[in-house]
Amino acid sequence: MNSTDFTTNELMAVTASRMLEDGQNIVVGLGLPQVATLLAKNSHAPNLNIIYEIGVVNPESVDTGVGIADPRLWYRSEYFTSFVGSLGSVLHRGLVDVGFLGGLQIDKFGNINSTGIYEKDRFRHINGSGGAADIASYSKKVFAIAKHQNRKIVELVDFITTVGYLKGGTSREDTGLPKCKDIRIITNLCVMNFNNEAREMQVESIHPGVTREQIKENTGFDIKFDMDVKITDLPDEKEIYLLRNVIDPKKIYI
Amino acid sequence: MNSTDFTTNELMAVTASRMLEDGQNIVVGLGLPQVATLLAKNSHAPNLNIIYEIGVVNPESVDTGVGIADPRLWYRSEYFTSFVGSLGSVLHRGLVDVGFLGGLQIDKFGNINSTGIYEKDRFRHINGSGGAADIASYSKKVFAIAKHQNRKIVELVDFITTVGYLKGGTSREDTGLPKCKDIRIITNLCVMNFNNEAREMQVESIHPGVTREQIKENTGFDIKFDMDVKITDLPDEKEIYLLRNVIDPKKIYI
Amino acid sequence: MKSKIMNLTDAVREIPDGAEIAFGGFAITRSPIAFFNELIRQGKKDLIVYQDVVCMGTDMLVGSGAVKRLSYGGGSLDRFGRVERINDAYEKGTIDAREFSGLSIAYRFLAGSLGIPFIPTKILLGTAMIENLQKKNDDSLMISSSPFDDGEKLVLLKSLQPDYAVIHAPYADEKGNVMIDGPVWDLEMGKAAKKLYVTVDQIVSNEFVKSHPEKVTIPNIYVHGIIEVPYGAYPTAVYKMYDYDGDMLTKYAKCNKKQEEFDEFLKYYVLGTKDHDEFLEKCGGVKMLSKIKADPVYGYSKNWGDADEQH
Amino acid sequence: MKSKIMNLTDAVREIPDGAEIAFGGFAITRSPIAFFNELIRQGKKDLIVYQDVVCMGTDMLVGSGAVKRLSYGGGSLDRFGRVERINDAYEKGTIDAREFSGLSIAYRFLAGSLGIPFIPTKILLGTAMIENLQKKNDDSLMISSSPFDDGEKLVLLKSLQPDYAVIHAPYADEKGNVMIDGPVWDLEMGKAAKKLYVTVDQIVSNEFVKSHPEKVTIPNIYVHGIIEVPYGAYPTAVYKMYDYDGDMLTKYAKCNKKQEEFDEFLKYYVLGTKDHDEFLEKCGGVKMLSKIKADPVYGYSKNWGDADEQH
Repeated sequence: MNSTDFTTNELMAVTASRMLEDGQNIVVGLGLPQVATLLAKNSHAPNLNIIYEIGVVNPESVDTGVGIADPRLWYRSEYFTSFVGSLGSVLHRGLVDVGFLGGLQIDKFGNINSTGIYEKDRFRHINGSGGAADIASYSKKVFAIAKHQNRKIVELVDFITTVGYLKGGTSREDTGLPKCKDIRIITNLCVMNFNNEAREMQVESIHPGVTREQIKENTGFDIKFDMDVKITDLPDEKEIYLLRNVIDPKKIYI
Repeated sequence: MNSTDFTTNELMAVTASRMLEDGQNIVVGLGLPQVATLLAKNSHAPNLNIIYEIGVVNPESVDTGVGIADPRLWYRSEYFTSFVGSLGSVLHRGLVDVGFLGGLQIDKFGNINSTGIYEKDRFRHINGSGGAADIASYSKKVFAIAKHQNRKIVELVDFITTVGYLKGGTSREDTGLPKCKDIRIITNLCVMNFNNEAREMQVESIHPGVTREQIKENTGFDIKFDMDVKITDLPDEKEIYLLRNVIDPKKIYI
Repeated sequence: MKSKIMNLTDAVREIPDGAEIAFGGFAITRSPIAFFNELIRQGKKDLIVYQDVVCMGTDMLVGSGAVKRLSYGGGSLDRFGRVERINDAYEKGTIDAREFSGLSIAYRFLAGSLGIPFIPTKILLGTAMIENLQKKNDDSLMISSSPFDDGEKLVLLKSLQPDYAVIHAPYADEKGNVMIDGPVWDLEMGKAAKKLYVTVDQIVSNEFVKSHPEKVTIPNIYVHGIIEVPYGAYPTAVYKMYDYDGDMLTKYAKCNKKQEEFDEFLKYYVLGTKDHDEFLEKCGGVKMLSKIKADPVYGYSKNWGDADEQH
Repeated sequence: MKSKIMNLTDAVREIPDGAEIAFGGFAITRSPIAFFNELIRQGKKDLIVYQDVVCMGTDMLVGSGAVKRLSYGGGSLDRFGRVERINDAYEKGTIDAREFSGLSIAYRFLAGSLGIPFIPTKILLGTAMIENLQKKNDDSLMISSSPFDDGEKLVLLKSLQPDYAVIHAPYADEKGNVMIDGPVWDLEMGKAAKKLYVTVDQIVSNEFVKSHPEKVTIPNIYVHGIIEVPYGAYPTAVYKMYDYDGDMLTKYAKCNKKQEEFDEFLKYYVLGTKDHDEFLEKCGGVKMLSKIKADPVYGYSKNWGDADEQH
């Protein structure tokens, strides 16, 4: 399969999907994160436990919903509970392996803003945390999918809604927060991690056909590249088939 | 109705029953407390909420059980929950009006022992607390039914399983415990309360035909009598009918 | 049997101006719209509002000018749009908006429901929310260290037992035993409130409750009033009863962007109707109700295709 | 689909001597007897046991000499008798018995299930239990004062996440979604445990779970192993499945008064059987099973009259 056979969104979904391991407990939001999680569940990780913060576990939706408050997303669930049941007794209990988030802005140290943006001396409020702040604090790993634009991948977010590595180094642990093993950002250009001592964003793999210059131009600060930066693996035919025919046949997110 | 028309157990059940007010939330154990509660619910207090600590709310049993772990006591319940749901979110939440208990020994200050007894230098362990200690700490009122014997109504219990007024006066509040408005002990001889400044047991009403001397003889310390001690009101015909025909037709407890 | 059934007007009259009140609902689901509308009709003022994730009704309430302070964990109208009346009031400072995370509000309600004074946690540490709360001297949390493990930093979230709370549920009996299908995110809030009002689509018999105790999510012990309002959450969804009305939500999400257009919406749909039945009539009446009827297997409407085709 | 199904022998082999283990069950209901019997057969030693209200199985385990320390909230065999093997070991000091109240143990499990370090309360204050625990330097609680309200005295109950836990349930699917009818007193314990084993009377399909999600009390997230043991709680009751066997409980409550007679009971019924099926055969086999079958309406057996007629 060559690079013309899939879209960038498909590549992002496949790349994120492959980061999930079978049997993990995932708290996931709507959109590409959900598409990636469902792809994993339908391919290499059939025993993922998918949890929505609203109190829904392991649904098998057949219709696309507008958000986790949409009953379309609750069809054929195995368990219903409360915020305390999902974010408390699962997440805060330490049982979430991966928190899968979106966000308005992500900064150099993996902090995410989903609250609002400064526009000409005015703070424009968008959504706020919901469970995102809690998920970023207590998940063992945090993955996020974002558009790679220099106003979205920034030096410092306008508002720390959900914590990454704060100011880098050991600052997260110093603040008293639980450790986070791994933060990965999957964009339309590359995959980034924070696996260095400074806990500073670095490119770990570049999507096929993308140049380092493109990444630099679209990042709001001077982005680092991992020593052995790779080319992102290509999707295989089965994954593309599943995305197009099973996971998102109506192309809502892909 | 005159005193030969009812048994002492029936009088105790009726007396206790009349202390319950409609709409109250009651945590209740097996035996005469349960009989009294059911009598109240079937007569003047149809809206009592009856709660068993095991996690059962408002059952309507038709067969007699051996304890609150007996499914016979759960028939036609309105709600099932956990220990945390009953003793936590109802009792500890402050929603229990009356905790209705039994016990091996009750002392001068209303402390109850349901754990064990000293017998010739040996502590004989019987049952322990279960939820009783919690119920006595957080119920607004505590009622107990007991046999009036001088080894059961004592100066000082062998073991404080459930707190009454501790050492009397303000000692309960001083210990940091929530206040308890009222403790009433219903025995086969009389009804006792602690409604004086010393929070010391005093007889409030004497059952018909019982003498002060009988009470004194059967109490393990020098029991006080309320200034205006009364004769316990007689059961009425309807109550006796209900006890014999509806509440305990097989005379298990009565 | 003592009935806890009230009518909506009387129930809302019990809420004084300046009351502390919590709401259930989440974005476009189980938002107690009928209660919100009546609060707006009765012109309540200076309300102190608590909600985990806000919903359409909260946005309308804030837009109507009834709210003085809002403690919340964020929220939206899902893909229909944003809670722009709340966002606008936040930005302009016309309400005292205090943002938490979802779990921090939920844990405060949990503490309230358990009668414990506070819950120790590590959530909120490092966030801008906790900074802002501290700037406002919000008394609902305290940074402390664990008495068990030396030096471990903790956030102590103070118990919250709101004076009033409102949730919407599909069913309850007249005693106040409440049944909710699907997720029950607002459960601990309901148990924490001092006076809990539940609007329900339908009153069922106590016999039904006793036949299905596993469906009772909030027993009558916690309930102050049951208010029967058919389609009381419309235009938001009630799982297994009716779907959200995408057309109406789209309309709302357009008009809530500007105060003037929002005011027109409110004037026509809320202030211009005397009760929820009239509101439903203006929103499309019988035909609309048929459109949103939930499929008994799926729990939402299968009549009108996927969400993407709706708007 | 990954299966969590294990066989009983293998599951019990995973519990090492000296393990910290919590049990569900309450007196004569849902006591995981098959698991207890197998622990006894395998000759476990020095177990550190936690249970809210103890049950028949715990009494047998203590009587067999497997327990070193027992932290519990009391218990009995209801009107059948007392947990005399536990009482005897308490009195003689052959186990380190640490008594709590029902809620204090439940709150410790709740804290464990929520991942919070402790729960602040006022329970246990003034009791002989807290005095005795302090004498033993038990580290599960601390008397402190509230940082919010000056001077208010609090008992901080430390979180408990036992390494192993066992409960009995009527149903689970192979993924580990557990269904329990009636009260679920042991719910928070199950969610707090690091490795939760659930013995079930019957494995059901995942399809059944998805058709009745409201019946799932413990989702698979918390479950380490599912062990199918028909009548695994016998002679204690499982609501809506089978009743307790009053004859057998009466027999047990007679023999548990003296160690010698208890040892005979154990030798014949437990050590003298290789598995739960053999145990059931010795206890009366098919005829007994028919006797205890639960009536589908009442949830217990209507065959053999009221409790008072049984013993």
